[in-house]
Amino acid sequence: MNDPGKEISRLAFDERGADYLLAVREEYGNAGPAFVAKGEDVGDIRTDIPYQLVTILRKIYPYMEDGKIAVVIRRCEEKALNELIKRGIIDGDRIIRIGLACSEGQIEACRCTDPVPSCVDIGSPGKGWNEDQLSKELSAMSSEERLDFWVAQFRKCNKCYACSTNCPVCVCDHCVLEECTFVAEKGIPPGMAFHLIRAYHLSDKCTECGECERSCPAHIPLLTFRKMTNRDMKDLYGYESGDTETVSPLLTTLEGDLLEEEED
Amino acid sequence: MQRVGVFVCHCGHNIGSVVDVEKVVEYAKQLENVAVADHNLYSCSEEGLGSIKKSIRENKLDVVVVAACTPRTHEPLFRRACEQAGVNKYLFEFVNIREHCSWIHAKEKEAATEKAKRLIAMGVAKASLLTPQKEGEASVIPVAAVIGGGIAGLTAAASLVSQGIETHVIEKEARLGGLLNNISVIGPEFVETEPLIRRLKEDLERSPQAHIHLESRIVELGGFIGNFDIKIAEGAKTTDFKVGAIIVATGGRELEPTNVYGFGKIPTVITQMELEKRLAGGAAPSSAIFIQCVECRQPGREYCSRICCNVTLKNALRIIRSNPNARVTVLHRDIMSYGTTAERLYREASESGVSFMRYGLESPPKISEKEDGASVEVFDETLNENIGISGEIVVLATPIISQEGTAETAKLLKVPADKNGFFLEAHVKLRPVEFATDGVFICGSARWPSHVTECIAQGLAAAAKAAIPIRGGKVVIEAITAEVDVERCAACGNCVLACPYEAIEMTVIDGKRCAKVNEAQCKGCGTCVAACPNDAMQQKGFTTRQLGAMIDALIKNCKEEAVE
Amino acid sequence: MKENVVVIGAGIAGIQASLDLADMGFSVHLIEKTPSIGGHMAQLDKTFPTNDCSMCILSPKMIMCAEHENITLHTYSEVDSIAGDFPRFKVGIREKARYIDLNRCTGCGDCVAKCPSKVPSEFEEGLSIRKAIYLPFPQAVPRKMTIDAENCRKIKDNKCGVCLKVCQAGAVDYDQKGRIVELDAAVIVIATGFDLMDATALPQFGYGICKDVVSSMQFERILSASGPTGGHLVRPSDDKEPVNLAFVQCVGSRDAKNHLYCSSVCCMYATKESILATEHAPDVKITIFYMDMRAVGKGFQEFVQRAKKSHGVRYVRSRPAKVQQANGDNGVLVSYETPGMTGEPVSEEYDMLILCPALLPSSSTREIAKMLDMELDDDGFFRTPDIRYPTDSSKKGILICGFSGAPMDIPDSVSQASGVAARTAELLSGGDR
Amino acid sequence: MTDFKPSILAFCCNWCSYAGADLAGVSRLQMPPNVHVIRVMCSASVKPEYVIKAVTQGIDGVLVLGCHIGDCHYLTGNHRTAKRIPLLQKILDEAGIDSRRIKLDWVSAAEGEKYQKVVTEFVEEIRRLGPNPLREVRF
Amino acid sequence: MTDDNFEPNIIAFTCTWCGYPSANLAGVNKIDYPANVKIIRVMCSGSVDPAVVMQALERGADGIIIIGCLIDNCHYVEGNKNAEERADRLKRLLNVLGLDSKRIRTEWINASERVKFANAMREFVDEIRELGPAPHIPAPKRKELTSEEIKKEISRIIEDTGAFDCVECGKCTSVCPVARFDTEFAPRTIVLRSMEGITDNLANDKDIWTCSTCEMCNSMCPYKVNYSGFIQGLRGTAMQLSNSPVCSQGGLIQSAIRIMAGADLKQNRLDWVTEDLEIAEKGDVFYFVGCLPHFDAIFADREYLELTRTAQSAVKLMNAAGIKPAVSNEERCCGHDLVWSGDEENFLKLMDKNLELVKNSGAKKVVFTCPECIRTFEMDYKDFAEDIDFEIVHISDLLVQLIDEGKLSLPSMADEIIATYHDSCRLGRHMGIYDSPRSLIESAGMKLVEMENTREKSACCGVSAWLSCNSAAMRMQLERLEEAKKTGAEVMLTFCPKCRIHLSCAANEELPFDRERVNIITKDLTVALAELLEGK
Repeated sequence: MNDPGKEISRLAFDERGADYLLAVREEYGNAGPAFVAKGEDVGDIRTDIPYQLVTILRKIYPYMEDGKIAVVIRRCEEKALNELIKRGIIDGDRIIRIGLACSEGQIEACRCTDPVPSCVDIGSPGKGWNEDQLSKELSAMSSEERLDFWVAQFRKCNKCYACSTNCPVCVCDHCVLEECTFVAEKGIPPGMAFHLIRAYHLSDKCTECGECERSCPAHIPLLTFRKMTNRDMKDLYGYESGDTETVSPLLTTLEGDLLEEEED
Repeated sequence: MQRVGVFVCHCGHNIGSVVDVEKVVEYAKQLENVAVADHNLYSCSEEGLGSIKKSIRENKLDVVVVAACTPRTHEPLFRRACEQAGVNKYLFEFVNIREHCSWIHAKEKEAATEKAKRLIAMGVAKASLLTPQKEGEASVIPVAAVIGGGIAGLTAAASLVSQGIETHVIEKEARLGGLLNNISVIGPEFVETEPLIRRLKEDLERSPQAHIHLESRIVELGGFIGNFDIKIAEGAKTTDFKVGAIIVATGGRELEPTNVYGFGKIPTVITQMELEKRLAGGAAPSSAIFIQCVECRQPGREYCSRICCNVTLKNALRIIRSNPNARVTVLHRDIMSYGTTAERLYREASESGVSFMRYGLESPPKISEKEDGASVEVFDETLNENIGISGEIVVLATPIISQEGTAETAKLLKVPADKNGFFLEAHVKLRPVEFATDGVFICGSARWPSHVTECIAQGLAAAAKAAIPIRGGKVVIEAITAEVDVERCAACGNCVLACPYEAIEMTVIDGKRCAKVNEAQCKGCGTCVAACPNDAMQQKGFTTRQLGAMIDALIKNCKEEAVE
Repeated sequence: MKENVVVIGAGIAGIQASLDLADMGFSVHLIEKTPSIGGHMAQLDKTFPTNDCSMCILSPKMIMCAEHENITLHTYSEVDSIAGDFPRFKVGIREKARYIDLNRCTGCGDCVAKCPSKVPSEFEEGLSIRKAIYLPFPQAVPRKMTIDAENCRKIKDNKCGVCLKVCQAGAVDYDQKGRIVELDAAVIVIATGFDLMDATALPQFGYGICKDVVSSMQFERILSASGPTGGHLVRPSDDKEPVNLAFVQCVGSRDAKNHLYCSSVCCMYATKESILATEHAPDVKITIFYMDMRAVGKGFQEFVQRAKKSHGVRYVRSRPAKVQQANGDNGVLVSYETPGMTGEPVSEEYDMLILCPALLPSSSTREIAKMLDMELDDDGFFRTPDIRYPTDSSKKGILICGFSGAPMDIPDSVSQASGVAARTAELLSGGDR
Repeated sequence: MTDFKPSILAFCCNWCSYAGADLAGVSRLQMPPNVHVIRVMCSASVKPEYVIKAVTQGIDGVLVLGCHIGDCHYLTGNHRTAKRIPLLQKILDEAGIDSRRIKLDWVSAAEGEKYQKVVTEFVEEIRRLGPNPLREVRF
Repeated sequence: MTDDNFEPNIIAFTCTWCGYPSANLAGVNKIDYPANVKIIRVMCSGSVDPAVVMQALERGADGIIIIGCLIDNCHYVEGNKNAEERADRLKRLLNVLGLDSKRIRTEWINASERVKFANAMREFVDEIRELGPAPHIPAPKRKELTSEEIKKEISRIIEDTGAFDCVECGKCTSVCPVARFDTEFAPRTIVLRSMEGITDNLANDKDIWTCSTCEMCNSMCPYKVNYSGFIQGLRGTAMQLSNSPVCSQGGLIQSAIRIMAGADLKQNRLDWVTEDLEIAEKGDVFYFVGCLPHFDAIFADREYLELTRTAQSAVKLMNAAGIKPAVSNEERCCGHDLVWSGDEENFLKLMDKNLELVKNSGAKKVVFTCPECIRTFEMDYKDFAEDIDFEIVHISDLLVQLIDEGKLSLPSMADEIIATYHDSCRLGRHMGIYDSPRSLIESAGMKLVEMENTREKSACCGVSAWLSCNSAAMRMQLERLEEAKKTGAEVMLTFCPKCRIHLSCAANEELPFDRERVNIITKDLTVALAELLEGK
């Protein structure tokens, strides 16, 4: 592919009438999110560095009263965006999506199972992994071993909140984990409650973009935990986050599938 | 910090005999924020309440914790006492150490005392975080609705109308009267039913206040006490109207026996209703056998349907009166003719030749068909012999069972029904004609099989209970509704979808998207609180910090215990 | 101006009627013969079928009654005269002298401790004593003392006077006189309830002859934690815990020589008392002699099944004819015919016997009926001529509820009491049908 | 170990399971004294965060008791509970906390015996599972 | 008055050891004797039951001769002595009945004295021919009742006695003195069986006869079922189905009563009237004596009973109060025992005769000492007859009235004796007379000690109408005597001759325990009061 940046800016501004473009750009040797207005120089756009642009989009969106914004989004970001649209936090019409298919290496890094965006504009679609190796091992373990594993992992956490800050779907400004209502120990590490509450909150939102794992300085395999929780959600209610219609099963009634009264 | 007063009750014997009340009071004294701890023999008595009020004033208490019986009976009583002593009635916490401790751990006094301490510690933890609340008020629409046009419903409606209250009667059949339409005379004084129903119907038809809806069913029902809106399907069209109170008088129906005693196979085996028709036509048989307790007072349907004995006595006497040398036999397991007139009916029946034979549950009568009727063989317990009797007809006294469609009505009205399908009243002894849900009342056989006189009495009672809020004009709403902390709300929309009553909507308050609760519609269930990820939604009286504190108190207690 | 309604009798029916009438906005005058409202329900320990503690569900209503701004209590008072007719009755209430200043008395009880003269307590059915100055029961409403003139040495023969000295509140006033209060009332509600038949009229049951034969109300008091034995199940003759005890039903009821009617509630309270007895004394064995086990209300059959299955209560369908003293002066010998097959006379020995006497219309029912020449039916209950109005008596404007109309249990009394409120509203809103 | 006294938290909804617990009390149904009831208006108001907080800080078992489906005083409140608690159990399981420490059940106002059965069986289950492993784990 | 071709019908009871062989020898030796004699062989003359003799007379025999061994060499030691003694008592009874005592004869003949046998026969036949025929009472006709008629009859009885009201509560059985000892008998079951229409076993139901009709059950029944009336009715119907009772004394008294009902006899009932007693043919007050003389005859072996003294005392007391009571020799048995054993037909005959008697005497008041007689007049006569216009009063009420009116004053007893009073069921529960006997005892200066079961609860003497005498009756009698003894009283007073007979019968028996426990004498209250007059 010749310079992806050009292609992206063409698609965004010329073809799809965006007023702004949000993409990852490399400047002076380090890559970061760039917010380019129409007509400005797009610069050296990198498509091989995994960066959660939807989180940035969510943060700047309230301040952009008008204008359409184009975003370079991979499949997981597209799903995260859908979750935000579904909750009315972002108005879908103002967003123009530029689909980026993940490279093999990236798919492997994220052990991603669903790497191809709905419309592929850049990059060639690769094949998703079917199973995350660690979660397979974990589910083979007995619950004591699993507990020891996670206690060991969570003991490394020093409550820097990187995971929740960078997470596209973690929308609360005042996160309940910052107070001691539920996370009792004030000290570091914050104890199991911190992570379990976060897992529960994200159970109907997380799109497995892996940003939390990537941004965790203690390298706690948070993505694995997210994947296991999402698999539970799928087993229990056949729900996968990432589309703009299905309401989270935690909020709906039992509808048809009434829990048959366990006759004891 | 809040000055908390803890009052532990002996409840006479019930708590005092299991929980060491003095030790619990000592423990409560050293709990955080507890200014004073005391105990008395009967806190719910005037003397008990008096001592609590005195202690509130003397020790200038902010919050009161009472450890006694279940809050479901005495919470209003103690809240009013706190109010009278100058403490906001919501700065009060009830700890149940009777039904949830002394009564269920009667044999483990030591463990029960420890548990009482922990429960009180949790109660005090929550009490310290309680904040004063103010009750809401709602106006009451001066209109009542009566569901069911049987004798109970008609009496209630007639009474409401004659008190000047506009009333809708909703009857699913094409004519009013319910069960009494196919019963011509009722015991024990053999009163004609037709004039009774006709007079009640005329009272209603004459009055402009009464609206009778025949062949109509409720399809939708919403709102709450004082402001119910009802949509009914009346024949083809649907009408809806708003009412302040609802009286359920859907009545009961006679059980069709299912292949027992040859019913359905032997033509001469009939039910009481069938007999009523025949007797109304004047055709009295020359001999009859009544079998009581058919398909009831047995495993599967344990209850006694209260009225079938008296119906049998009445019908037996009608047979004898119209055909003096008729031979009537009643096979029974107990004759339930309680009261004055019913017992005299029983005497008169036995004096005019009706013979009563007692059979056991394990040895029911055996029926075999004969050409001119049926013959019954029964093992008479007293004579210890099998006795054969023959009768032109065999009448099965089957019980009154719940009206069909009770489940739907219950769901519509959001009121409970027991395992037999009869509605569950608020308190079996002291609030027999009210539901736990405010503004909804119950009378007649829908609550429990009742004689006509009892249905009428309950109809009047339900009318009185419905008239109270309507005459009062306003109704007080419990202050346990949800409220949003606009600052914290991230407008994630969870609460809007979670609320069973759609009482929450997303709005914009000074530029910020956030959720808003419609206080009048919110019933205070707290579903939204649990759906809210970041504690923006709180339920008055059950805030996350209060319940969190209770959990902390338990955790702290268990840790201490583990250390011991 | 709120119309006045006079309610005579402050048992559960009178209390409920007053509360509903007051909630409807009528001004209620509740007249009670004894010093405290509550009636017989206050004497009960528990109520069937849920075994709720009776006082726990009654005292809130008593307190609401005392505090309701539309209700005026006239306790220790009787109806002196009733004149006029609906809707302008003239009611004379004779408030008997209590010799206590109600505003000052706090019910502290110091006087009771010092009072020398002991009297058998009516509330405890004679099982324990009260003093001449007394509070009928701990949860009494109003919580004020009363001096019983016949037994007070000071009032009778001008001796003693210790209660005056002891009372810090200065509430004792020996020369207080009773007074007649005249009031006009639009409607009169009669809720005079029942009296327990005196079982000494049936000597064959040994009541008053054998010490260990008690009435059901006495047994209720024995079971009650605030009762004479503090809730310990002991028998009167030697205060020992009985090993086997028996209930006899229909004593005086369903009896052509005494009262033909069935008092409706004895089957159920006997079952309740037997369940309670097994709780107080786990290894007691209980027999109930009955005619028909009339468990007709909600949850009643299950209640009886529970008594049979998990409390081991033995139900014998037979009516004992003779009760004699067993050996010495405790325990009794009960002779009855074994039901069913054998059918031979048997006499068994029981440590304690509980009689369930007939529940009669109360003496005040008769007095008021005479005063207003109202019709009574042949069992002595008020006649209710029109089936459409079960709470209307034979005189217009005079309504009845509870046991004075017919034998019934607490829920039915409460329903009728509310029914009275509806009828009052109907009568007074002119829309009478 | 025999003298392990489990500490158990129970959330009971005011209209059904709390009333069922009262009925169990009124009927004097004896049960082990390790269960501490917190009265909430509806089982749906029980935040999973409470359960996580309790379990992660040493409480041996949490019972959530609501009205039978269809009986809920607030219509479909208990439907949400019926969705949340199973997911919560799975998450805890993933983290290695035995999901049998959390139990969801329905007890109506008339089911004193069922309340006794649920409580007694749950205490036995927790006793079998042993103390909550997170008690000693010091973070 | 014998018509000339009357051939007497003679029965000869011959004992096997002497009587019968002597007859054989007479036969062998062809010594003839009149053919009227029919010989019945018995083992011993002592085994001849007086009741059999009486029934023979009733059914058609004109004379009975009992032939036993010579005195002192009876094969069974004393058989013949007993026979002699019984024959005497029987003769006395016949005399009172107005049948000539010569109709019964005993002969002691050695086995070889064949001539003596034949002569005795011939002599006896002539003598009886001289006397003429004895009155023959035909056996009562049995109406053939179909089961439908029985059912109708029984439901009529149920209707009259209110038995429909029975709620099977068991009070009657639990107080029934008979049921306590005889587990087969349960009043409730009898009522229920008839109510259920089970009447097929009525023909051979023995239970209905064991009821002592003491009406303890009536007093206890909460629904006022007249149980004894029910049994009376059932017994009447049972008799129709030839279900006859086993009577005590072998039915001797029943057949004597039937004779009184059927035959017009020249009775000598007034032998007890001594000179000092003033009685009259007619008068305002008629004293109905009852069968005291007959019982004195039958129970002559129990001298201390002295039943006729009651009659004498009654007249003495009345004379002392200035009353000359009319007493009639034509008096018949009041019929109590027949009405209670279901023989309604003969009962009505007796009733008519007695009512006729009272009407002829012009009496406005009939006085009774015997509780059974007064009960029969008060209840059964008034039930069956309409025209009863005279007042029926018991001696106790009469005496109390006389004392109140000052017409009679009884000196009180010198040394006070302790006495207890037995309420006979007929006087007490049936008639409700409890207080006058007691006030009489008190005014007589005796110290009255009440038994534990007294007044309505008074225990029964076990037998009524000579029907239910069995082991249960025996235990009842012993229990009653023991109860009386326990009160420490020296004497048990009562008005009922039957109670005294039955209680005395118990006292004679071999007792399995120390006799002292039941050793108390019974005395008739009328006699005791009369003795006061004589300063005893």
